[in-house]
Amino acid sequence: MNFADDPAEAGFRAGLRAWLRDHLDEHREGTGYESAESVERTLRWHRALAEAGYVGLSLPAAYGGHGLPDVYEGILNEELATAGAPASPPIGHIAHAVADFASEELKARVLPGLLGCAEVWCQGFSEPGAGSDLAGLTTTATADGDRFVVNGQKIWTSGAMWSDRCLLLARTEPGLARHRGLSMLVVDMRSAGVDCREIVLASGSREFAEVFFDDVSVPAANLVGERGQGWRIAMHMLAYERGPADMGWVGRLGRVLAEAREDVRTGRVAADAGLRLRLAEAAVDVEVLRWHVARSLAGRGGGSDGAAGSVDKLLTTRVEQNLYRVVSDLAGPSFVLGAPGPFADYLWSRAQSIYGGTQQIQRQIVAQRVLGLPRA
Amino acid sequence: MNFADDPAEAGFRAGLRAWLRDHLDEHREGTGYESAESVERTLRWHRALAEAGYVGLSLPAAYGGHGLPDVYEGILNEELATAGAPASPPIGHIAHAVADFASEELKARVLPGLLGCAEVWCQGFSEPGAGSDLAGLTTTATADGDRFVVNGQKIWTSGAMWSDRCLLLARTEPGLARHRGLSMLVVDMRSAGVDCREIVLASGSREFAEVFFDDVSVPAANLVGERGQGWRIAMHMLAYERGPADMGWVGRLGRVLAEAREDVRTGRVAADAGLRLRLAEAAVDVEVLRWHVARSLAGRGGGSDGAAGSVDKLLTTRVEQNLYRVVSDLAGPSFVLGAPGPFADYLWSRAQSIYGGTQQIQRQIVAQRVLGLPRA
Amino acid sequence: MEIELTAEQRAFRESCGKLAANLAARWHRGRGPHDIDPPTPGDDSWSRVVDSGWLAIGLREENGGAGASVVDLTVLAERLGYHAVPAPVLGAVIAAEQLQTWNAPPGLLQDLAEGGLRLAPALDAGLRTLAGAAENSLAWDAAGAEAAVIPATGVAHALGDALPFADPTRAVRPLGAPSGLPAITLTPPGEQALARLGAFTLSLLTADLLGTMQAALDAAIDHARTREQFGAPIGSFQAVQQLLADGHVLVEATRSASYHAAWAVDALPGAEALRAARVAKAFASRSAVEVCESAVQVFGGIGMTWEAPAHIWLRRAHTGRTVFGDEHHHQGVIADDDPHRS
Amino acid sequence: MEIELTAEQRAFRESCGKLAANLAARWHRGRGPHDIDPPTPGDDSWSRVVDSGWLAIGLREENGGAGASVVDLTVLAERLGYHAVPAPVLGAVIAAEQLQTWNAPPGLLQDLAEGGLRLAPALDAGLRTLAGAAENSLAWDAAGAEAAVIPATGVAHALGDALPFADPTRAVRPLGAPSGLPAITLTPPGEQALARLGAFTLSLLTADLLGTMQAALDAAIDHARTREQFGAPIGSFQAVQQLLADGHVLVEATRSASYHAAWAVDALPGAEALRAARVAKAFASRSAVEVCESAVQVFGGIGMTWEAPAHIWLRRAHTGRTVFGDEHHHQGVIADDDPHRS
Repeated sequence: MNFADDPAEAGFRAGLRAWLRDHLDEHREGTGYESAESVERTLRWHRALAEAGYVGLSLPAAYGGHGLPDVYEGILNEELATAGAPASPPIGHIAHAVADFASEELKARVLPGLLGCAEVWCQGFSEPGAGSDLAGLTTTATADGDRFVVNGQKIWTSGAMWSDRCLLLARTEPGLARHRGLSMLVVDMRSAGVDCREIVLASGSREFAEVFFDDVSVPAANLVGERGQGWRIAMHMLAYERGPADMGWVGRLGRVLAEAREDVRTGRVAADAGLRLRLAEAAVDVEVLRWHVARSLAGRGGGSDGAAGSVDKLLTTRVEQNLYRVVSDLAGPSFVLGAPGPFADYLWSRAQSIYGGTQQIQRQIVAQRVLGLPRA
Repeated sequence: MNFADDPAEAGFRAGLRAWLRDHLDEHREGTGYESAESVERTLRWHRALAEAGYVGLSLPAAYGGHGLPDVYEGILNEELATAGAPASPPIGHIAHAVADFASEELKARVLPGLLGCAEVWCQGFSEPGAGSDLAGLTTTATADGDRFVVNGQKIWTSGAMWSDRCLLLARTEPGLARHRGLSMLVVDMRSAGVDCREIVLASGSREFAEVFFDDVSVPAANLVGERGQGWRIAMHMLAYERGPADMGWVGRLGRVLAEAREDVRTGRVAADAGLRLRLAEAAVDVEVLRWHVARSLAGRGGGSDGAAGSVDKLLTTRVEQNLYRVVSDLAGPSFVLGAPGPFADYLWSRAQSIYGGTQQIQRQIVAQRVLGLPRA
Repeated sequence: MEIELTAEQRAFRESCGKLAANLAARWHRGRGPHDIDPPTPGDDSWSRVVDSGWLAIGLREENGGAGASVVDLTVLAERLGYHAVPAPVLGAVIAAEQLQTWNAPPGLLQDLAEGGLRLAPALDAGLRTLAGAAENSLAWDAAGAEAAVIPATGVAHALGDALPFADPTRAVRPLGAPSGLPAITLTPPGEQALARLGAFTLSLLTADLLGTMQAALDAAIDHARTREQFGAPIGSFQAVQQLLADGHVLVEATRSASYHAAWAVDALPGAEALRAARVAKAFASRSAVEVCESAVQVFGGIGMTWEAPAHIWLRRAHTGRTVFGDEHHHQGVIADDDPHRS
Repeated sequence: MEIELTAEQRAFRESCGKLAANLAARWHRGRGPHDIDPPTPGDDSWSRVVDSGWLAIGLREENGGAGASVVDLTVLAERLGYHAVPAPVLGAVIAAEQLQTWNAPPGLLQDLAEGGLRLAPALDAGLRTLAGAAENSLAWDAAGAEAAVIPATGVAHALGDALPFADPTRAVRPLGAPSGLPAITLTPPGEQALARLGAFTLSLLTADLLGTMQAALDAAIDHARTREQFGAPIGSFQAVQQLLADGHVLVEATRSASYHAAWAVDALPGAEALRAARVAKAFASRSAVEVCESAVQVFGGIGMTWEAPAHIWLRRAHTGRTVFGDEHHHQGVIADDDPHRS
């Protein structure tokens, strides 16, 4: 049992901290998706990270990665969040899908651009009629000689407006039911027939879009893995989507908590005894979450099953939503009055029990796949 | 809109208070089901109430009742609880089943003993295999000339060990599925083939029993209503089981709350600011529950549908379980150390989300019958 | 006991609902936070409000009102909340009630009742109570208002631009210099009358929250009936049913508390009415947020978008919770009501 | 980072589980509260405990122990909790660790390690911390113990009859007059060593709670798989699945916290380890009660009866939560760690 870094991990962490000390100031303006300028800042940050060797940590070196265990991705995300730096590019799961399933030709063609952050990628999974029920998606990619013709609509596509490529999950085998008929394709977002429509969130965020595909032609060589293998690849990606990102999330919550405690400590915010106790309760939650996420991450070799990820997601959501309840009560009237940041953060905390599969679905996954309870 | 008593209600309440002032002392030892003596005390209390005209308030005068609206039953239960008196006999719903469905002959034969508390009745509904799913019960009452022959087993039968009669829900029509095949019978508990086995609760309570029926002969004249009408009568009873009793429950919670506040006020119990705020939160809950139950009770003519009762039950459970959480934290170590009363009360609060239909089933009833959500 | 709306109150509820829906439909919340209509009603909308008598009914007859009960007023407030009406009706009604309590001249109150003079109530900087002085105080529900009066001085203050506020249906504006209005001669009310004013205000806010949560729940139920996932309406899944059933329980309990508080303002001494109103406002504040959060959850991803109405209810629940004190504030007062040693 | 049990620890866990199950099976909780076996182990059970080395492993080698890690000890404590073992192993281990921390003579510690001398730890009257004086103090997990030592005086006190306690698997007994044992010469430890002792104690209690909640959850899952209502196992209903899934989340999070706290006792300075242990004990205290309550809910009516084991877990969760401080106590300390102005 060892919750501390081993020497190699400690060295990596120290190097990263030094790099942040030297370079973070150049990116103080932060990142975002509200405007062309903020997107440009985001890309500049991603490229700086890639250049410094902090992108694709857990990807094989042969494709531009660094061949390190997942825990390094976790350390990266935790340190960035703790330092208040912008997040790392969320491409680990996409890169793993391509690296672990695509042909050598496709890998050689697209991975350098992805891992070097020269190209921006998005992920086209959810559809208006297929949210929690992803296997019910209806976007089709019809085989037609040496190409597929894509028709349909995706939603909640993060960064779609600014993306060069999309990893698309679509129905290629109309004869096969639900998840058996799906395949994964790399689609050039500049192709004719691709159209994006911005989604503005209640919080004001403009990161998401709907993407419409109208007879979009995709070379057959852009198929990732085999036809009908889409669901398996998507599940494989889930394992890479959570763990390391969770460490970043914990870092972020830790920062929110530390700021709140500092506000109370300095008297910047008036907190009665009841609030101070609730803040201590939230502090307990966040610390437990940290050790739990570390255990999840350290305990898995390469990848883990998605159901364990559902446990972590449920815990994270519970901890986060409780934390924001306390933080908003601490803020008092300035939670609703004045700068909209606190309320937007709170709205985002409410989205955590929805995005990536609702809390209800996550609990069902845990009950059926981990606890072995029978299906209805 | 008038939350206050009208003159007749106020007069009834004043008379009851005066009666309690004069008679409560004779019953200070309280009631119970732990021993023959405590049962004797319970019966003495019930008979004193009946003699004073406080039993069967909402039953027709023709059968020994008092022909008053339900709200009077509520006032009775509230005043008893507030005064710290033992509860009234829980027979209103049984009496209504008999009064509203039985033949004149059966009513004349059994109602005076029931309403005069000369005879003790119990209710035989739940079975080991049919708790939340009451319609799945398997106890049979097979028609055989001018009698039924009962075989099967009931559970959670309150007071069964001390009862003279049982209102039994049993399957009389083996050809008909689930709730369509049930009928209601009055069974003499002294009959040959009736056997009781005490159930000891985790809280130490010995009120409940399992009841075994082995070829028990019941006269056909003891059928309440018609064959196959059992489910309808049971649902009719539900309406009388909750409302007025809820007022008693609110009174009891109000007393628990008042004692806790007095403990804090006098410093008998040390409460930090956090606990005092949680106690105030519980006080808000209990007051809202009181007005809600009053509204439910005043708003219905004679009887209400069971689904509205589920709303009240869910609210009561929520309020009660939160109150006991606070009260147990206030008690500190004496919650687990010393006299077992506080822990037993807490265990009882946990039973509230189970007895009479689990919280999960109550929510489903509300969702489907009140909100009109589709069945799975 | 007689705990339900009368036939007249039910009819009034229906007519209020019609106009409230109409007012809400004339307002557009835009395509995002960068593109919001201000909550200020157009002239046409405002004259409909005035013609409906909403601003007058609560005032006493000698002040140009109809002397309606507070229960009647909460019937109106509930419908305003249900339709998330942006017109500042509650603000105007509360400002008028405050001035009536401070014994303002009938002529002024008639002006308010007729909508000729548009005032908003002034609250302290924490939006918790009616302000005792102009400094740092804020006018709430002040879209289109000309001024806010500080009763202690009788001075009407001009109002600054609306501050950023989580709820786009209501404007909060800082008090500025004295406006051009002449100072008003007021007489301080007694303690019980002040308590009654507090109870009045909290009862209206409670009813607004009740309407808000009912609207969110109704919409979530509709969505659950029609939205399909896994080949069935999501409302047929037990997990969704459990959430919505709990929401319904909270709505009905809040309704009971709201009726009781409103009845108490007219039926009980001021201090008792204020206590009843604190209980109701505390319960409604926590319940409205919980129910609106559940509604957002049932809506799923779509509920997080600006174009879905779910966030408007959630915003109104949060701001209605904060204004005139949230549950922690009122529960704190209730806790302090018991003298204690520890 | 390397956050899992080693192969040796997993093997130790299995052997602990076997003996714990055996010990639990030898105890009968009776047919009701009027009819309970005392938790005192019979001679045969106690010699099995002694032979297993459970009382010795945690002590340093010079004191007759095996110098096992605290992680090893929590592996044991988790299994004791899982099987709700009534034998007072934790009490004996904590009493020995306290005396070792106070630099008791090796001979005495060897006696404890070999089970010849049976001591229990003395706590204050609120069962929150190790007692500083004999007055009003209580020995916990003291079934069959001869005495409890107050380190500040070195005096071993005789123990009175067990007090009524919600948990029938553990005895709480008041300290009485000095027992016949000779006074022990002790040297007060430094601050860090005292903090480490606190962390040690809380880590063991956390692991006991972890085992308790895991046992309740496992039993509820089994019940949900087999109990049928409405023609299907109740575990196939989404509402039941949601409850159990949340329970599993809390169990796994508690396990992570428990591992971390136990690791910290040996790896971090005392004050840091104590903080980690407070976090773990606070989280385990609330989570154990929540999970055991959910388990009772899933068991339904049967879970409320004395004959079902559900209430034993719920009782052990509540008493384990209280002993050495519940979540409110530890969160209060954590809140006070931040100096503050308000």
